[in-house]
Amino acid sequence: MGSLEHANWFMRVLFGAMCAIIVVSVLLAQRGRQMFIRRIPGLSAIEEAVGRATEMGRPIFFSPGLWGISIVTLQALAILAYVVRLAATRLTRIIVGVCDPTIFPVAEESVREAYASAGRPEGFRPEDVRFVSDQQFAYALGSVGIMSREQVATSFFFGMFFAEALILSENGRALGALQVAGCPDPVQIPFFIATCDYVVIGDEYYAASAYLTREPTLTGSLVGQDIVKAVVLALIVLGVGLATWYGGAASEARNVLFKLLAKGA
Amino acid sequence: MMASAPQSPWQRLQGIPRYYIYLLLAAVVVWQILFPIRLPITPSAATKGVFAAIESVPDGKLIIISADWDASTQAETGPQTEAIIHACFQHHKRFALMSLGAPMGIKLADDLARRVAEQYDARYGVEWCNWGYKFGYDNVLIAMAKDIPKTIGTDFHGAPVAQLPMMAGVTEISSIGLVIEITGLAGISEYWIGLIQGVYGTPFASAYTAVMAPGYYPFLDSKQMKGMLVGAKGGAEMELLVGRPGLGGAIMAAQSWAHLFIIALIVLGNVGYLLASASERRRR
Amino acid sequence: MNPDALIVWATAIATLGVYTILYRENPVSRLFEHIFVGLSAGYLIVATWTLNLQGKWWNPMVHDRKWYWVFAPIVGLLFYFIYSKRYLWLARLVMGLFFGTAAGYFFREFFPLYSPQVYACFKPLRADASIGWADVILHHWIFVIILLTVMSYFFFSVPHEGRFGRALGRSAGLGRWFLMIAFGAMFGNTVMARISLFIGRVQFLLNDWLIPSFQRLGLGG
Amino acid sequence: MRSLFRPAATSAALYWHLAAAIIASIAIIVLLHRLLGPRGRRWLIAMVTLLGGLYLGMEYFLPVRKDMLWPSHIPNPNPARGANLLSPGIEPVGNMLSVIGAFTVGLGIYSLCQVHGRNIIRRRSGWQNSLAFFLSMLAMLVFGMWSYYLPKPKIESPIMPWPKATYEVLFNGLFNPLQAATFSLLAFYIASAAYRAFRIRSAEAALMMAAAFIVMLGQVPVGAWLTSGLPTTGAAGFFRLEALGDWVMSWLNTPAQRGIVFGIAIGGLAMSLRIWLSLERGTFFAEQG
Repeated sequence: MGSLEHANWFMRVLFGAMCAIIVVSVLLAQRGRQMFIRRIPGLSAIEEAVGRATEMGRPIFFSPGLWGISIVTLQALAILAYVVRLAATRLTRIIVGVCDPTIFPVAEESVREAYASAGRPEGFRPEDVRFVSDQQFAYALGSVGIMSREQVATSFFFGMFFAEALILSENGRALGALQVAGCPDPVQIPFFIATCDYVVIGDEYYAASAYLTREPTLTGSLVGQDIVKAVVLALIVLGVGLATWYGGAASEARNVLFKLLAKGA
Repeated sequence: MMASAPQSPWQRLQGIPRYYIYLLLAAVVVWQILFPIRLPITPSAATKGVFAAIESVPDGKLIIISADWDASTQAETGPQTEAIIHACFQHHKRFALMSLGAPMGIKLADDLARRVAEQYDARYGVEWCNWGYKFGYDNVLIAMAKDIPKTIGTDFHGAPVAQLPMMAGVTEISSIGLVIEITGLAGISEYWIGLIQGVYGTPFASAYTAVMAPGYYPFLDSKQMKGMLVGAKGGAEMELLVGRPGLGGAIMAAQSWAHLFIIALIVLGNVGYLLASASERRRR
Repeated sequence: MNPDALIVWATAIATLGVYTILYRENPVSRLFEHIFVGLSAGYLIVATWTLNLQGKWWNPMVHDRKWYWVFAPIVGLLFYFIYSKRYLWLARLVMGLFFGTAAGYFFREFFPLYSPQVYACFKPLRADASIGWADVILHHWIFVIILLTVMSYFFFSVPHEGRFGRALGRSAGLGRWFLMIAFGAMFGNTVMARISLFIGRVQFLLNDWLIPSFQRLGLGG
Repeated sequence: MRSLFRPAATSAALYWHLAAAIIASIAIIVLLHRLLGPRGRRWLIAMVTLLGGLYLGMEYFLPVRKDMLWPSHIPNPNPARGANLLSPGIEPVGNMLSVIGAFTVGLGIYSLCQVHGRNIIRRRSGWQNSLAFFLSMLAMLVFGMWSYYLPKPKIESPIMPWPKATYEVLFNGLFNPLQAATFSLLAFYIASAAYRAFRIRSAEAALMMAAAFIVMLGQVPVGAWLTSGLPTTGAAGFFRLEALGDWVMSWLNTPAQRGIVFGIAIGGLAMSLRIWLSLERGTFFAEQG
């Protein structure tokens, strides 16, 4: 295998092009270009799930996953902000169980902000954003405890989850909560499918904020993502074509591709 | 819904209360642990890959066994680690234990290694050593690639690693012939692959709990990983390859019956579903 | 003092205490939940000091006299301004720093993690000296078809109408089926790991706790 | 620059340096707070975000040289690896970030104490559990630190001083077993989840079930035994359950996962860009600077 300690020229160009496509698409959308997003059932369910808690007059539980400040968790917090804004206008309480100490201040801050932007800053209760534990299973058990003592009507699991996913969602199901989950890592998705009412799969997770808020910046970014995906798809088709044409073993064409993709500077 | 309506036996097959499932599962496992019915095992290609990777480490180079597991996954990772250590000693490969993600697990791995080392008369510091738990994941790996003795500092017992006989000549990542990650924690392998294997081309193999393994098949396919032990099954297969049948095999007996129990549950649920919907149709 | 006997008994009681949650959340499981959360909070403080701050911060600053490490807690303590309305922006400043580095780390991992996987998708679709037609179809064809249909499922901005759109829609539908197969496979593959965990606990309860305890009572001989 | 950040020569000098650094930092913070209006603050936050990501990204993407740090003439301290001018900082920056992040632990602990302290003061139902929380936390903290600072014994012995023994009981008798026991609950949950989820109500569910069945049987010796009548080689060998399970895992599961992962990679890239360039306006800090 090659060395990928630093990028090679091909990676620099590819990366630059990918970034440029996304940023240009964002800028176009901000200038007012209309963009289409298809229906994503798991995400459409978020409003229904909040509505259920409102009807039943019981709180919502939201878990932003196990990771600290990372891209995955920031996306989870973006979804959280949307859910809080929905819940705030309907006077529904939402409890956030946090696992990583570095994400705790960020979660608290974005929940407070979401209440403020929904026009109900007084609705924010600091004790509803709770640090539960940084230990995976203490977090799981603590969160199950919160869910059952507060008799939550709805629970959301968005972020990076590992084995605790099934502990959280199976107990939530036994409580009769309506559950919506999303995790970029495919490994826990089967268990969410078995226990939750709606599941957001793979890239739908990153499409969530665009889909929910329809903000131009985000929809633009989503369209840009699709174009980049098409570029990757084309690259794969090209690679498969070359491999088929020249044969699988150590051919010249394959070596060239290998140098470009699997060997850095 | 129709909770108060009298249920047909078919409907009842679809709604076995959880408690019964839990109790029966526990009973099956306890029965097999006490009186196991052993069954034959054949090693898979992924397991053979790990074995071959250990065999093919050049003599001058060191193997790093990153034991990132603790009591919670010991039933799977313990037998895996033990079998891997057997393989190292049998092929006279020197190895260093370390841990990036399990501060409380490294002691368990140390006990294991010590026990196995006695069987081969291997001395600590010469044939094997334990670098202990090192905090900082990616930072440790980035630093270690450039300077191993400085980054590791002291071993598990607090002695400077640079003074261990087997560490003579070990400077940076090119002194390492193979990294074996044994873990139930997702994400650590990505550090090894992203920062060590992918960057410096150091061979990498792994042993995972069965739950994690599916996520890592792509790395096996892309040859970023030489081999992989999958759960207790991988442990049992490795035990077979090193000729030391042990705990892994006994655990497989309980596994077999627990799997059969779950399969039977799924079949019952579906039979109930099919018959209930058939009788429903007839009533209409 | 030798704590071994106490450890065995504490382990057994804690394990059984947690298992009561299988019936439902109850006073016993609640007690152990709080003990667990408390212990891990205490351990978090201990570990933060012994495994991180002492070696990385205190020793360099005090023993190596690298005085500039004093800036780390000053920046870190800015997080605490989330509780102040006036100085809130300072907390956001340090959060901004972490957001930026989170993005930076993602940029760094992008190629090492993913580009070898792209390369590994380049499977030849015809037989040659090294591989026969049966294997090409069973392995490579299926691989490429699943990969492309699954990727097509994740295009969000193309309406599934019109000639191209309908074709994409069909491909996406097929992709979803393949996803379900993969999820089923992952589920099935996990069962063993989960059963293993319970086997581990049963082994402890039987071999380390119950059987020796009975023997000590002179029951098991 | 380099001379400014030299370690202090003596302990006394260290204290002066520390005091000066603290005072200077506070002065800078107060000054920034006074001088910057809402727009200036927003700009500064965006700048810090940009620089944080820029440094880490640039180090990866800039060209490297082996003999010296590209593009300077400073010799590369480790000529075996390519490096550029930014490379020597990667490790210290990582350390610095993890130390800074470690100071958030106090916030988490404060949150826990707030919730449980209130339970106890107001005698809410279940306050005894909150008391148990405090006792376990304090016990772990006190005995954890105590046994950490006890002098290490020369020879390993099962007889240990009582604070160390207490810590062992807390750690190996409660903390670890609680983790293992909670983790092992999954054995039961996976059984009931499988029973409930795998019904052939739809084509999707049926496919999921079929794949799960094959892989489950392929995993255990029982599966191998069921199809042991088939030959190990040739076309029929493909249908031996252990081979079929492997095939499902590596040729049906792998490409599907890779399809997901490529999407995730690009979605994450877009999210990173939005965060890095502070385009994600309105999500995190909408209102004030």
